[in-house]
Amino acid sequence: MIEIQIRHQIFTSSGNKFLEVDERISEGSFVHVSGDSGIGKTTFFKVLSGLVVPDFGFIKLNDKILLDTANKIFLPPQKRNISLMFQNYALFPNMTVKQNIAFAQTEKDENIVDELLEKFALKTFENTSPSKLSGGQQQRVALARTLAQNAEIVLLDEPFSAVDIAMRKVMLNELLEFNKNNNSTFFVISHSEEEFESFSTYNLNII
Amino acid sequence: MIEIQIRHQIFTSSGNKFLEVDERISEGSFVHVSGDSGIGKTTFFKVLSGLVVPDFGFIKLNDKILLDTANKIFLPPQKRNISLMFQNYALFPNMTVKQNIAFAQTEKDENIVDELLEKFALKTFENTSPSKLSGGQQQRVALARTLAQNAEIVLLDEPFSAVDIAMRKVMLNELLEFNKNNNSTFFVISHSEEEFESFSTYNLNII
Amino acid sequence: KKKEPNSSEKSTQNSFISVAAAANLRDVLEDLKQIYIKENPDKKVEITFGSSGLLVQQILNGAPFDLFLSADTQFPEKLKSAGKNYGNPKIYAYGKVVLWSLKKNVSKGLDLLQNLEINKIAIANPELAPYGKNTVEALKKSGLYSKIENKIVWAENISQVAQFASTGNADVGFIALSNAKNKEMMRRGNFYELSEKECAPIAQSGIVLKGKSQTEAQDFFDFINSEKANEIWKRYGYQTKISK
Amino acid sequence: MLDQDFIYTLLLTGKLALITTVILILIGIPVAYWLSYSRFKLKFIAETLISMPMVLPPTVMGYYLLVAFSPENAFGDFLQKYCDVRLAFSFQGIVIASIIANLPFMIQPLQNGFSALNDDLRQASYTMGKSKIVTLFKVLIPNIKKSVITGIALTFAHCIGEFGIVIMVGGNIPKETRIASVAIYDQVQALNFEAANRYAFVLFILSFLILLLIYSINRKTNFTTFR
Amino acid sequence: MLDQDFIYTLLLTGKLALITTVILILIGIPVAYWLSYSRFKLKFIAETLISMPMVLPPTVMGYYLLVAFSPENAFGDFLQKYCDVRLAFSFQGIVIASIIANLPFMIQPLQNGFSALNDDLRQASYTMGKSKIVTLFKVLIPNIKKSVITGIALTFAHCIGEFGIVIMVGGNIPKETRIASVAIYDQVQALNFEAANRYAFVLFILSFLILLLIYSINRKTNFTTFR
Ligand SMILES: Nc1ncnc2c1ncn2[C@@H]1O[C@H](COP(=O)(O)OP(=O)(O)OP(=O)(O)O)[C@@H](O)[C@H]1O
Ligand SMILES: Nc1ncnc2c1ncn2[C@@H]1O[C@H](COP(=O)(O)OP(=O)(O)OP(=O)(O)O)[C@@H](O)[C@H]1O
Ligand SMILES: [Mg+2]
Ligand SMILES: [Mg+2]
Repeated sequence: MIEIQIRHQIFTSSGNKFLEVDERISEGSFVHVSGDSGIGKTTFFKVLSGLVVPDFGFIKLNDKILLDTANKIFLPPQKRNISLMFQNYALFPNMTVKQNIAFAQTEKDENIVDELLEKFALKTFENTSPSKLSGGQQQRVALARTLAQNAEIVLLDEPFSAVDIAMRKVMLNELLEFNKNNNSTFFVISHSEEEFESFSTYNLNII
Repeated sequence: MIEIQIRHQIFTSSGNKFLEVDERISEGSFVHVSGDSGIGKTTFFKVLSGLVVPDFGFIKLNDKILLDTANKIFLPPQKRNISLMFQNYALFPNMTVKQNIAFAQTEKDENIVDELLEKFALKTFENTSPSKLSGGQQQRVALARTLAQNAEIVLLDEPFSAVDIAMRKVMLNELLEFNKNNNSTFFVISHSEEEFESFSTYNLNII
Repeated sequence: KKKEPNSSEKSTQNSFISVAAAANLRDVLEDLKQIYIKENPDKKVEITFGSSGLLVQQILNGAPFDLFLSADTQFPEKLKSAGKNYGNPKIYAYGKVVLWSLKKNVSKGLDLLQNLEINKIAIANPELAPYGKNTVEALKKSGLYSKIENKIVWAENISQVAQFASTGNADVGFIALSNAKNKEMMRRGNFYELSEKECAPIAQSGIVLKGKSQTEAQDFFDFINSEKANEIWKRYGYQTKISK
Repeated sequence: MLDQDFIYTLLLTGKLALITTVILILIGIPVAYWLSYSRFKLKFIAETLISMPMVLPPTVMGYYLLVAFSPENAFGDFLQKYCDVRLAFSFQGIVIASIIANLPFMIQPLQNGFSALNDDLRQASYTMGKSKIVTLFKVLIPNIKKSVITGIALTFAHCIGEFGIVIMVGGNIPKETRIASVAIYDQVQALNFEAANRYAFVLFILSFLILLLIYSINRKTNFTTFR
Repeated sequence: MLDQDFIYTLLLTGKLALITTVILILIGIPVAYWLSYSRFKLKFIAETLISMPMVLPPTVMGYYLLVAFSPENAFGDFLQKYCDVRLAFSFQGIVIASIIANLPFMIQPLQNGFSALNDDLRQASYTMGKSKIVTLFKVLIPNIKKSVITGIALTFAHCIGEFGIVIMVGGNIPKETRIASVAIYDQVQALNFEAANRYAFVLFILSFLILLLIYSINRKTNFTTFR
């Protein structure tokens, strides 16, 4: 069970507003996160992963308290076992595609890296610098890297925005399979609601 | 009439390949550019705007030759009057949202800037640095900036990938209106084909 | 006082004398200059201090100096052979070498150097500084040199020796009597003056250089060598004559 | 506490540092721009050459400049005869010496700044029809502000402290080439340690305040949310 | 063409430059890291202080170090009594002097590099469970390679040429503290121009080659497609 309570002031198009989330989500869920542009979806992810400390927050993953602002508990990002795919990918320019993916692994396993490269049609680029890839290719590397981390909670910030429809299907299936096999919880921000309706087990609409 | 002939070697997932385009497009068209991820759509835009010199290329806009590799004619980007919205936005961090938009104008007109800010729901952020905006907000700034330039040819590289469906409609309508009023030619890369089918006057599928 | 002539005016205004002098002459020359100016209110004297070697470089490359006062006798000869001179080199003073220490009592003389408590002995580089050269010769003559050779630290010039010794980094140092008579050096430590027999005094010569103010420079140089100036030289630890 | 002479000396030092820094910005920006954006294969040789003024002892570097400026020499002679400038022992001379000595301190940070900048910004500006000059001043330079400040601070500070090359080329002429570092050096040489301390203290405090001002321009921190 | 003495001198110079550069990287990286990522409001004061060794003439700076190292002084006395090190006139002493003199040349470029880096990279590495140390060495430093190279080159070059502070602290003891720049300076002082030229030429060429090597690591150009 994942318990999330957040209250954090942000500045949006309609002035100051509170990003408020209060949810209990069972482990292994596939959560579709939606909401208007600028409403605080990315901020929500950054709070979950520990990159932003909210004004008030309580996050509990099973018995582990990740955040409890009232009691000044703050687990740093390194200790949360939550992976995050950045909206702008944040690929490491000093590493090749393959190294980027391998770097994310907590337990090194080259087979898994190869498998991911294969599935996301990145094999040809494995030794290329991510800065030399097209937008969609970079997005696939970022997704593969996030999955390679094999974290308990996986946060994906618009993972399909730059890929074509065929590839999107492939990636989505990959996610679902991963979700099932590893019993990890997925939170996915996406603007194409329809796509997710069929299989998301939970809808989190931020308003 | 816009005449485009390009042949340029690129490196894709399936090895080396030629990006080949040979089209004649009438002015004022709304061209939907599609194609697989990594096929060369962004490269095609960079060739049009003069940021990449192709192995072979001939581009003519009415009577003006923009590029003719055979005769070593190469009009630099500054002289082409083609605006380009970058896939990663390329907003200027040293300028506010408003300054970014105003900078693109060839003829300064603050009213137009204000209008764009209003239409894209950016008014609240006009004095904010783009680095402090959400992904979707940044994308809207980038689009507003590209329109503000009021160029003969407008190239938009996935302009709606990060915004929600409601905002997407607003932006699309804005584009169409602009396209009609200014008789400028639009090339738009997008993965959501359906959205464009109804009103694009031309489909350019890169293979 | 308000309007100082700049370099272009110098050539036209003949009462302006530009002197290049070895750095260790600073205090004594400032004094001599004051007296000279009091007697000749129409004259202007401007002194640039520096290491003799560097000043010679500058003169050889066209520096607009009228008089050069060296810390040795070789450099003025060099200028003469380069044809930069107006007059001939002339010895204006002799310097004496002293053994100086911040903490150790040096009144007993050179024998102290063999003492085990003395670890570092600062001496000016004999290839560059005449004081260093004469010091080394003196130490060799007394037979001490080979015994203390490994304790020596070489400095660029006697000023640096004084800095090494006065900060206590070198236990003792060989400097000029004129250095030792400096107010701050007097306050800090004690010194032993080497007799003429122990160490030959260092002849320092000067030379008037060719130029628009050569006659005025000669006048100032004559003043420096005059009886009247003798007193001042002595006060600052220089001799004007030596026993032959 | 300070004599009039030393105040003149400080003013001269400030003038030298200011002029050198300003001229070096004017030289440094185009050179660094070229080093960053040119596709010339051998530009790492140019980068190396720019650092070379540093490897020679400043006085020795100064000596070579002195020889070059000497009226005994073709170049110095030409300057004196036809342009009526005498570089050795003049303020112009020490400005030139100081520019050469400080070349790497301005150019290196600027070049680093340009190179670290995402090239898309430059390209975006070009597609907006902006010339290279407009792009340089409105887009590139404002985005490497930190590098510009580093370049200014390093050049300024080094200009204040480095006197070897200046003393060699300029001698030590009051109000013309006698800068504060030379005056302090003189006092130390003459074993007037108290005067040297006093001068050094004043120079130190003044430089500290000026550098503080330069760096404080840059103060705002970029990392607001993340702890 | 070169006497044995000068070869020893060159070797000693190389040793000093190498040791200084290595130690300064070890000091510079954590300091620059702190300056870039700390949210301490007054860190611009620290930035200013780091530049301060530059504003005092090197010889004068050296004089103050002599005072600090003196056995008459608490610090120097402590070192001599309890650690049996005497800093003045020793190789250790000139290494320390040289580190202080070169502090800004290493730290400033590194700090610039860190600051220019997109902070997302650091954050991404943290969410992957990587510690700050791993992030520093695997993500941050490799991405500011250009800044590291600039820092190394500036430090190295300045270390070769700057002798004022070294000579002051170390004297001029063959094989112990006599570095090449001092030897050249001495030759110029003694008006041995030919020897000075010969030495300077050799030093210049060797430094040029080393710097060329350092800069060539950085050679690959980032702008391939755009003309
Ligand atoms: N800077 C670069 N240097 C070298 N190769 C590049 C560079 N940018 C892109 N490429 C390669 O050129 C090919 C075409 O890239 P391009 O960005 O044009 O694709 P695209 O059609 O825009 O793809 P997407 O939909 O993923 O953005 C890609 O396979 C990519 O690997
Ligand atoms: N680095 C930042 N500093 C200050 N404010 C920020 C920063 N990033 C985002 N914001 C503000 O916080 C609000 C929420 O941003 P967030 O990125 O969480 O939105 P989002 O829901 O992810 O939007 P989008 O769908 O457009 O990506 C926005 O209104 C934005 O202006
Ligand atoms: Mg977002
Ligand atoms: Mg693309």
